[in-house]
Amino acid sequence: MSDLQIDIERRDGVAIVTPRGDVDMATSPRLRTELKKLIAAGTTRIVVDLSHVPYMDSSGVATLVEAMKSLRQVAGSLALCNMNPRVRAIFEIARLDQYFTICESIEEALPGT
Amino acid sequence: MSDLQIDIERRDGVAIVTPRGDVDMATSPRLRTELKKLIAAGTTRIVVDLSHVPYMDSSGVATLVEAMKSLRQVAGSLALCNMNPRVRAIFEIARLDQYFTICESIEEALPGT
Amino acid sequence: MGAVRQGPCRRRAIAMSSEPVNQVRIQMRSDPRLLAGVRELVAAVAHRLGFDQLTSSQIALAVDEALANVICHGYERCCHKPIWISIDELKDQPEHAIRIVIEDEARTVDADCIRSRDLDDVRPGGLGVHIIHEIMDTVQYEPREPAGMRLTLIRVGNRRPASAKDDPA
Amino acid sequence: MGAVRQGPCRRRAIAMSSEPVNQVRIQMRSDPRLLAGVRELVAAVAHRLGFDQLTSSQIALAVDEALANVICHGYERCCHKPIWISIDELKDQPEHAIRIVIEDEARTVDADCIRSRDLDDVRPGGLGVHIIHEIMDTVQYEPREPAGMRLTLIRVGNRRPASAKDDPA
Ligand SMILES: Nc1ncnc2c1ncn2[C@@H]1O[C@H](COP(=O)(O)OP(=O)(O)O)[C@@H](O)[C@H]1O
Ligand SMILES: Nc1ncnc2c1ncn2[C@@H]1O[C@H](COP(=O)(O)OP(=O)(O)O)[C@@H](O)[C@H]1O
Repeated sequence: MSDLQIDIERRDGVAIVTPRGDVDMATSPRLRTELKKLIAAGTTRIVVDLSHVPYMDSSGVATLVEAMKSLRQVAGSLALCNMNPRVRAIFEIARLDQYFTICESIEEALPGT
Repeated sequence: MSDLQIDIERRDGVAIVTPRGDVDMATSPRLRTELKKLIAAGTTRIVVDLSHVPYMDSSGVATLVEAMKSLRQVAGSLALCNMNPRVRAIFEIARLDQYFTICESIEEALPGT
Repeated sequence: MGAVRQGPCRRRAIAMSSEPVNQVRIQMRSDPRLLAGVRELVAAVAHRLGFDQLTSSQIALAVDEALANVICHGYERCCHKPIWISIDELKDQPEHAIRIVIEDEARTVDADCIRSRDLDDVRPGGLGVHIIHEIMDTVQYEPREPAGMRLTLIRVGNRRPASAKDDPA
Repeated sequence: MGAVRQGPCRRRAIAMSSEPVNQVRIQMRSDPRLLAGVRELVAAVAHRLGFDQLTSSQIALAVDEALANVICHGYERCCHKPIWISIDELKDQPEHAIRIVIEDEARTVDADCIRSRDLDDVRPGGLGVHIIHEIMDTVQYEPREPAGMRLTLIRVGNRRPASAKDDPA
């Protein structure tokens, strides 16, 4: 479906961002706005929980690359967790599975973030 | 997706039938064949677990009505459980929610079956 | 696709009362295995037009039932015949509104022959037309030029008026 | 839809080497909110042709990327322009095979201008064409009569040959 809900929760100074829905050309601008707002407000550690994202295309990947680049400039970090195999495949195809910190769960993402 | 897998398990003399996939015009003949085989083999108590059926149309409903009718003739029973709201809606629209025994879970379906 | 302008009066009345904004047109073969894809598309488009998830999937169910009837009764289960579906948004309605037109080249039947049966007599089959009428606000069958049938389905808003109209309870 | 027979030689070679069995044709507006519906349909049809779930969703991803590029680069994000998609099964292939043709009326660009960038330079964007090439066995852009572009995508079988061709590692 084409709408995207985005929940944001803070835990130990880390922002956990949970998009719900497909992240594609129609919806990735919403995710981009939320991530930019967080980073502009000084957040340096972000975990994106993808457990409720059944589908992502390259515009979603581009959004995450952009956020990662901004965070690296301020010595921050971005981790991705709970990817389904379809979503993981696009990171592998784009050869970005090494560039991102990809974790199995939020818990695994938190300490190293 | 258009293929349908059907698992059958026996518990305390009851056959638990678990279709996996959409039950529509393309796939309901498979469910019909499995139910007819069970009934022909003398099974009188059947629980259909719909937790893995995201979608059902009237051909699926017709298949279940047919099985129910056969079972009533031999004083048997058929219960449906774990319907999602989309599937439940079609039983309500068809005014068959009273005709069938509809349970929340397999456990609830088993004793009264 | 000029066929839209050739319909008889009843249908034209609908088309003109509410100018459609064209979204998607599909041409498919009368193959039951294509139904899953088409209803996913219908549900996604309905949702994008503003219908909630449950209503969107019900609209997809109505379309699925109508397509199943074309395949089953119109084309007698022959898998290679054409079916056309067009999905439009009706703009000048009080709420979000979708119009779906399904056309075939099967035999032309009298619209009065396409009707729901008595539901109190519980038996397999004979539910499709009832389901379509319960879900959609407008259900209109008519002959199509040069052959076949055209079915126009309209749904306005998420909430359906209580369906007690033919239910004495 | 007669356009299929009007294509230049390269495309005709493909069409003739493998006679297509037509499945579904779609005409959609260049509206990003329609992409979800179209890719659900593509995935369901691919799955029905024999592709496994993951491969079917990857084929849908390739189509989604190609449509996003038509909307973004071809029509410069204008939402009301037409896009045509046809999905066919290619029958005389060693394994199940799908052909998807995407046509637009946008500006005609040199096919050589549509290419992937160096992935080592990690930056947002510029991944769509790479993804399409990784997933599909044939990716062919060409001018379309009377206007726009035609993209032909073919995928044969579930397994893709190891994509190490441009990867020295
Ligand atoms: N597209 C159609 N073309 C011809 N006849 C139809 C069509 N759709 C429905 N009918 C007629 O209406 C009747 C009721 O249809 P329906 O309620 O869907 O039940 P079923 O398909 O199980 O018979 C059918 O038996 C058929 O005679
Ligand atoms: N349908 C199209 N029409 C015109 N140009 C295109 C089309 N598809 C791709 N291109 C060109 O190819 C380039 C690479 O596309 P892509 O890899 O999808 O990355 P991005 O869309 O993020 O730029 C685009 O920047 C554009 O110049």
